[in-house]
Amino acid sequence: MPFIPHTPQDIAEMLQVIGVRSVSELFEEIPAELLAGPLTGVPLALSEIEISRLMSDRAAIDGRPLNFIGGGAYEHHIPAPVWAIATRGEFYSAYTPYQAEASQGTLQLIYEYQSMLSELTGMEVSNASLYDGASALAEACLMAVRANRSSLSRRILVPRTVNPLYLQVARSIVGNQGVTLVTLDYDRASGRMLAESLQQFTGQDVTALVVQQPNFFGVLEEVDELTDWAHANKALLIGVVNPLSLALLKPPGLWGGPASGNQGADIVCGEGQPLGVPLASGGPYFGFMTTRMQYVRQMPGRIVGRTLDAEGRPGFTLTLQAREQHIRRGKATSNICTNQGLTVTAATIYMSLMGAAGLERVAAACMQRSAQLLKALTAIRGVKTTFTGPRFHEVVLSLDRPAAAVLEELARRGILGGLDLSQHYPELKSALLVCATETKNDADIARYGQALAEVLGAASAKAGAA
Amino acid sequence: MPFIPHTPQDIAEMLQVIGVRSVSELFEEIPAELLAGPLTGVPLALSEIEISRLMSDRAAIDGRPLNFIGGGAYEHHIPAPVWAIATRGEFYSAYTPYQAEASQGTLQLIYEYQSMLSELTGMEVSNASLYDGASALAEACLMAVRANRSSLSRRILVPRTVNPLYLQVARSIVGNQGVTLVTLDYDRASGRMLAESLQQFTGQDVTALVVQQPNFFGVLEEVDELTDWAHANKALLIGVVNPLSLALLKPPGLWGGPASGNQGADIVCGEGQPLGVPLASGGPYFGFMTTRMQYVRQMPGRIVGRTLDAEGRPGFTLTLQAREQHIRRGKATSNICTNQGLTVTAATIYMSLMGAAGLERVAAACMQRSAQLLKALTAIRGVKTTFTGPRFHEVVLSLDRPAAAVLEELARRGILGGLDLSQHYPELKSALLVCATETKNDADIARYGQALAEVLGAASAKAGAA
Amino acid sequence: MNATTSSVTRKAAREPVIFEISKPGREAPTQFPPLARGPDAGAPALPAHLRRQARPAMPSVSELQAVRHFTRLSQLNFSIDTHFYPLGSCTMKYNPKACNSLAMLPEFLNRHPLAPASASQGFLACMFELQEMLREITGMHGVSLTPMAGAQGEFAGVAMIRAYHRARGDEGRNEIIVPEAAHGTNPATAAMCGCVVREIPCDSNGDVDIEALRAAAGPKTAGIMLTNPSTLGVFERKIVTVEKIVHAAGGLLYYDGANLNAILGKVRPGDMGFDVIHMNLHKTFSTPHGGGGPGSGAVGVGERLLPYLPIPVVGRDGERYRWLDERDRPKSIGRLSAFMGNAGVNMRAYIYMRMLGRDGMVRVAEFAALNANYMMRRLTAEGFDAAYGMRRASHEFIITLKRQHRQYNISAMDVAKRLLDYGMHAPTTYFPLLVPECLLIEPTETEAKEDLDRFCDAMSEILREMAETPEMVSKAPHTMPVRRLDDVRAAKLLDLVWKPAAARAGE
Amino acid sequence: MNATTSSVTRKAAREPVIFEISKPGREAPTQFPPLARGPDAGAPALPAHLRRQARPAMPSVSELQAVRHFTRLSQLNFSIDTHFYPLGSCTMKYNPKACNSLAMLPEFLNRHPLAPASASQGFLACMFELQEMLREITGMHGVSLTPMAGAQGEFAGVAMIRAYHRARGDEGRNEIIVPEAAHGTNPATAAMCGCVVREIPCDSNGDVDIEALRAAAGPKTAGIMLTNPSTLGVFERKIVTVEKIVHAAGGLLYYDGANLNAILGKVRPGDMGFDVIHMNLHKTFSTPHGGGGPGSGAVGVGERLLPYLPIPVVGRDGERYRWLDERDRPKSIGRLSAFMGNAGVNMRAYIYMRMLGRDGMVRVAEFAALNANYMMRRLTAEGFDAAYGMRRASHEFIITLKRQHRQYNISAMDVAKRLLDYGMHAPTTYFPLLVPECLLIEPTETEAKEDLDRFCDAMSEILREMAETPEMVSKAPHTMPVRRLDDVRAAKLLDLVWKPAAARAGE
Ligand SMILES: Cc1ncc(COP(=O)(O)O)c(C=O)c1O
Ligand SMILES: Cc1ncc(COP(=O)(O)O)c(C=O)c1O
Repeated sequence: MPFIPHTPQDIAEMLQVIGVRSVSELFEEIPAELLAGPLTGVPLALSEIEISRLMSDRAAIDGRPLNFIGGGAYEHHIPAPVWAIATRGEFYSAYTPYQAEASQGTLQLIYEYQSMLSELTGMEVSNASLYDGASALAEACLMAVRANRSSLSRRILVPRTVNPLYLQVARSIVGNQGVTLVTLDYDRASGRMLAESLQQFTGQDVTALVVQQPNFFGVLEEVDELTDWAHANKALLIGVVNPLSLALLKPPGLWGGPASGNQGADIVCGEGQPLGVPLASGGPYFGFMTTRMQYVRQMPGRIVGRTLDAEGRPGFTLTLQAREQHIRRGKATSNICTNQGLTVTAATIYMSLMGAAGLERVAAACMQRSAQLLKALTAIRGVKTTFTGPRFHEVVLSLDRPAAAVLEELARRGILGGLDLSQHYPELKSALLVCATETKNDADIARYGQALAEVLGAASAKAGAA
Repeated sequence: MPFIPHTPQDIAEMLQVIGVRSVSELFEEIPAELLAGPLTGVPLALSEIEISRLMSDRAAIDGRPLNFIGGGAYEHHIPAPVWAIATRGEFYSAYTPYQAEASQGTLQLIYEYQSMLSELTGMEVSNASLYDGASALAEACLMAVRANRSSLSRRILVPRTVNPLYLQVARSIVGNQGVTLVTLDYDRASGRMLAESLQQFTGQDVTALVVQQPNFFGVLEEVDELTDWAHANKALLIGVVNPLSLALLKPPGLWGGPASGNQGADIVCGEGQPLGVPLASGGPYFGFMTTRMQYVRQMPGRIVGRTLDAEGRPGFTLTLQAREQHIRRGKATSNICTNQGLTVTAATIYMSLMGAAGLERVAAACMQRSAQLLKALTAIRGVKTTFTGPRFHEVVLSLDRPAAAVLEELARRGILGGLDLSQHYPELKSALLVCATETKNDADIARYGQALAEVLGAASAKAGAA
Repeated sequence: MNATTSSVTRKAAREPVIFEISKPGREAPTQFPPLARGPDAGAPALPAHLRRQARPAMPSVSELQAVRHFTRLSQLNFSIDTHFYPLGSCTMKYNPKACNSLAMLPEFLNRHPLAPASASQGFLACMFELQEMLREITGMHGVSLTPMAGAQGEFAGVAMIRAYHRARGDEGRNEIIVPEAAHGTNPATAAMCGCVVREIPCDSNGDVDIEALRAAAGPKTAGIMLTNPSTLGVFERKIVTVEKIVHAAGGLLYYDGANLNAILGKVRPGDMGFDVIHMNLHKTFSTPHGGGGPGSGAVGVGERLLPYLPIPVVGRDGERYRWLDERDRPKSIGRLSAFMGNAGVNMRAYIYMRMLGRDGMVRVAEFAALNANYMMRRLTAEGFDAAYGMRRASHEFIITLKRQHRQYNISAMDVAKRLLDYGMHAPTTYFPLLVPECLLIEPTETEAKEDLDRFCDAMSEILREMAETPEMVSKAPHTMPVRRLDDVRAAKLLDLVWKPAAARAGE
Repeated sequence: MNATTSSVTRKAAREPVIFEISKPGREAPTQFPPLARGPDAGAPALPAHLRRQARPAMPSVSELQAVRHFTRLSQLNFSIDTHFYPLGSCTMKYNPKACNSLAMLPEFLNRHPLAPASASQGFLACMFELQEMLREITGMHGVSLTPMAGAQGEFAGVAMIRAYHRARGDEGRNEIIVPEAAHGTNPATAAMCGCVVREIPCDSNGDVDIEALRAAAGPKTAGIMLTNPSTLGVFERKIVTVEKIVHAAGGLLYYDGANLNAILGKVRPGDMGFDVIHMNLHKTFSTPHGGGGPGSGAVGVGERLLPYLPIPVVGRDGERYRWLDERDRPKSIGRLSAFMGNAGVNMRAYIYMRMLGRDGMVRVAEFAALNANYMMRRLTAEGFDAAYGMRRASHEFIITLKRQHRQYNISAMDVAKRLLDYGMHAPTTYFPLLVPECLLIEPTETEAKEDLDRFCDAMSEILREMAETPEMVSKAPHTMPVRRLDDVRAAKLLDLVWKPAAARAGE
């Protein structure tokens, strides 16, 4: 029987010990009228050889297109040790480290992870992960409501330069608790959030301001000013960051102008995927969250602490559990229980292998490749840069026609050419968000350039002929 | 520096302890005129990201053709746990278990392997592996010379139905010790070795007779008669077997007619690849060897034994090392040192997962698929079965034209259609050795049939037109 | 082994924190991407005020050091692949290796979540079929794979219930009834959805207290969250009555599917009258537990809640698959993750379900129940008290050590720790909260009788130890990499991130 | 930890032999292929007298049991990935994970060895480039990748030397000169090639005794097998003289490349006048050690031996690669493996070499030497005797415990076992044979200074133990899964295959 080790003799012996004649007697407490018939909608079992063939065939259907989409999920090289170790049975098939003494591997790893994330973001404490970047933002909003005791409005300002999918998720989640997310518009020229749209809230009760750096357009926000504005208005500052970018960008813990003492963000969150987690159709990734020590008891999710054992030797254990649902139940900081342990494991190995120098190199290589791509594409007639603000590794391009059809043409050529922004920003009618990471080489970029020139040229030619 | 952990400070401290100023001083004993210049023939270093891309591109060039070649290396399904576990660092990156107490994992595993191989072949003892099937046959021949004290001739009979590549290897290896391999012809109708060709040696000094079951044509030999002949003539019987076939076929330990008491083979060897080892261009595979207890001290290769530790608990250790080169040097049973530990690890896991029932199923499925393939292909005009003898899972087909060109045509269609036998058997001019294992499904077989019909039909049509 | 040896061993066994192995200037440069040099190659410089000034103090180690460190850390864990792990409510069963290796085929790993459907038919086919299979086994009308763990599935469920009532203009329904035995995520979720939690007790047989339910149900009732079999390890026999009461009061029924393993193919939540269910695919369908996740909390709904399913879901137009989003499903409660949830987890669940197949599903429930009932009988025969010994166990059951606690002053925690010395992971302790000194034991169907027996033998041995050598139990574990850890100290003297020894000293 | 706990622990830690877990009727059927049923589907029945009658007594376990068993077994090993492993002459350095994952790309794994060259250009390109790189680093004229380990490379080398002399009609040359420090495979190989071994001594500085060499070399000399740096851990300074003597006598020079790590990019065997070399790619180029293999013993030859290289080798015609076999190379000593050797090992070596690159090669030698010389100095400073302390160490060096053996009756084996307690694998013991109570220590370039220091500290501690608590050393190890094993018993009461307890009792 698939995955079931019982021999007929085992079964007979066990039934005898239980004192029943058949396994179905064990289900006798289920009202008979409820018993199900055969699950005809489930196909018959496949052997491993059959499912392997099926999955290879399915994989072959999708193939391996050359990818230039970013938009919140980035294709990076993942060092071979990362998943070779993360998929070791001892990590892969253990669960939440409730029994600390039998889970020191996972616990120490999470402690190391917390240390790295705190360091990278410049914050004092980190949790052990949330589901993904989007839900982490939602949790950050709820946490801000709890943490900002001076605010009663439950009103959080969110620029439209924040990933629109994150905004949607945050809305789905916080709305039920009466938290309002107010969107702020952005500057059409620079691609940064519009400072003026903030001014109208000066002096009002605002619970928190969200800032995404780099923003969804890949443009860098003026984080210092924004942070100072928030603090001046007794709002908390929630930073949403790409952790990889922090190898080069100012850590949120230091945001804010020197005049106000680089007070820093209050809550930092984001998507951990760029740190060694494969694209994999969108998950499992992991959301991270760091904050100041003063807010640690408001933070959702698990936290690992270092302590001593009965003999005075250091060891690791889950701590501050009184914030969590299994203790605090209806009054917990969040309902999260299972988190994203395995991807955190991968990320911790990734960060260890790369170190600060390696992360810096990856970030720099991404910036170079994107600049190279931009150059190659804007050399094509009809392709222009949309925004003037400084960039990290994503770029918005304006085409001379709707992006959707161009993307379909490119896909037919085995190229995923970017993201059609018009679905989220109707005002950006023919805009394309493109990204080239360190995984792209000269030939790849040339190939994209050539294909785009062909597609646009062919369309122009057709248009000309018509 | 790739794979080197030294910091500049480490280097300085270490040089100081040694008492030299530079690393190059450490090489001062090398005569200066011998020092090498830069290795211009070696390309500059690639990062992992670059080598990954290069290797994926190389892999893509070769693609994944549909394979029907056997001929000593067989495509079988390999359960996912096999290599997931075999590549665990503790197995993958350990070496020969010289320090038994720190190598119980590898040692116990080899003991289990020896037990399984002995059981499968029906013999009393097994070694820990040899390089591959072909070199194992060479070692078996040398062992037979040592073991058969009654023979002085160093003459070993080898039917032409033994894998011709094995014969070549054995010749390369045993020739230097004055051992002669005498080939015996086969019966053109059945594909079995020709009993008459043996008769001329009756009563002569023959050191050993080699029998391959199933033979290179996939045909089953009359192993009982051959074994009895060998023993009647004071020759040892060396069996070369496909270990997977032993799930269904009589184990060599029981070969020989009941009249003479099923005396069995004396030395059994072969290629372990079918037991969970990927095709991988021919290696690493592993050669196995089992024998009777009475010959254990003549056996080449490592052997693991179970013993007790200082507290009387069971444990495992390398044993009978006095046969080996590191102790016996010039008088060792073989020069083998490094063997094929990792593939043996995989095979042990494979056999454990499959058990007797699973091995039986695989063997039976191979026989079915080959029969199905045979049926599909012989339905095509111009394709015939060559031999009448009973088969395991390979079949020789006769085409109506030279096989080489047909195979090239099939390869162009993504099908590896079998092995052109004419290179080894000039008398089999248009013969093709084909194999369908359990990895082939109905669609695969139909695809081959259709392609072959096309290729032969097109050629016929062309011939007709010309 | 004497003192010297054990101090040596301990030093050899202890794995330093990675920052202690780290040294400035050490690196694994093979992992660094090539960087273009030359005037043309660079990206435009970052504005100075947005740049990082000081390098973060990340580890600086060689590739070998990283590999060795994390390999050694892994060996400090108990896991399914190494130990029996009967952690109640968690369904710690064998995670087939094929699920991982096939989900990690390069084409699947490299698929961008925003790749167009035209380039994703292979992947979407798997997800569509998974939705269909889950629909079938739950008896529901529609499934969304988006929630990323059980708790998020619960959130989706309660949010749908609220949306449903709101859409009907029934704004006042903000109470969620939760039996007191419920998992902590249930009340936490209700609160997160802005609901008020009404706890109701169970009767002494472990069934819901029907009178209390009747009292609680009413015009404010949004719904009830129920686990069936309950977290008490027994099947809710009065489920038909419960269903009638709640529906009659205008509320909906939410099924916490953490215990789906117990009833797979035996009875379907839809057939029991539930309106919505979340499944823990990482439990029932054996995706990796990963040291705490990831999970997948797919939700299934009955007809009434169909329009509210979280997006995206996979639809089929003729031969083509495509995402259905807000345009197709305007009433949806919306998105819960940036893309479509833990797709890789869903892939593993899909592969697992295909390998189980139709008949394998029901076998899961049958053998999970056989193992649990067998252990319950054996342990009671050894002298332990089952909390609901008069009932059939579902796939798990509860032992209460109340008596032993009184008699020997040995707690459930002590026994849990002592089990580790016997080479077995402990059951869940102190959950459900209402059973004192309890162990919730879930063997799962993939464990062999010998392993169940070994556990029962160890328990029996520990019972002997309580009387004869109580310190052996109360001071356990003795053989783990660390002795019992001081949780109080951990929470008081918070040490949550690594600091160099010097910095620590200065604190 | 007292007696009860440790008996419990031991039981928990001991992993039964897989046959003890096995039970008839238990299986892992997911791994079974589908079998056609029906009249048409079957293959023709096997003749009864050729069929197996009784099923072999293979293990019958579930998939989880197999996974758990072998995972647990793996944890009983020391390995590079978990421990410092300075096993002299074995070059136990980091095996990069990328070498494995890239060599295991599905296209490479599934390539049949007899696939036509037209379908194998990607694979052949790698092999061709590997041959070329090996040619360059050895200074040889041609390379064959066919030999499957060092010893088979040696066989190929000596067979080529014999073929060369025979081809010249010089049939009488059947002596191979071997310095007494040589690895056991050298004389064993010579014997396997039908040669007579002439051992010659080394002088007190570790160089070959030139007078003895002169005396041995003559018209019967087929060649000399030399390791340089020698197995004594020192560079053969008189190599030019040796070369002159042997060549003048009409013999050829064979280079045992096990120590190639020491001289990579520094000096090339071809430039030293060697005619043939085997490399241990599994050592110098870091392919998996695999618990004893597989290896790859690629051979390189100078001009004279080029025609004799074992087949197949990869050739290039313009843009296409193809196999060269007996048709192209009629004088070849022939095939040594059924196909083309351990192709997968060669792939890993290829990937490793590309990641090292031109400059990385010489760094290997430099840092291997730095580590070895550093340890030699530190250990002598701690009070140990280096066998050749007056020399520069190559990538390895020898400590002799002769003095300690006399003084404390502690053997090299005792120290080796005690090192295990300190969490480090032991160096090679009792090789080379001519240095009494020796430890051959090879740290390799991939180990960090801290690990070398830890080893030296442990050695120093053990030295203290010899005086203070000698039983701690002589009865070591104390902390491994088993205590010291009885090798004598193992060889006397041969227990080589598992038998059920009943059968054992009856023996
Ligand atoms: C009964 C029950 N409900 C809900 C959950 C929550 O599921 P998750 O941990 O996946 O969020 C769990 C598991 O932890 C559980 O056991
Ligand atoms: C010096 C020396 N020569 C030859 C060999 C033989 O190599 P292999 O074990 O690969 O056969 C070894 C290694 O074991 C060695 O150390």
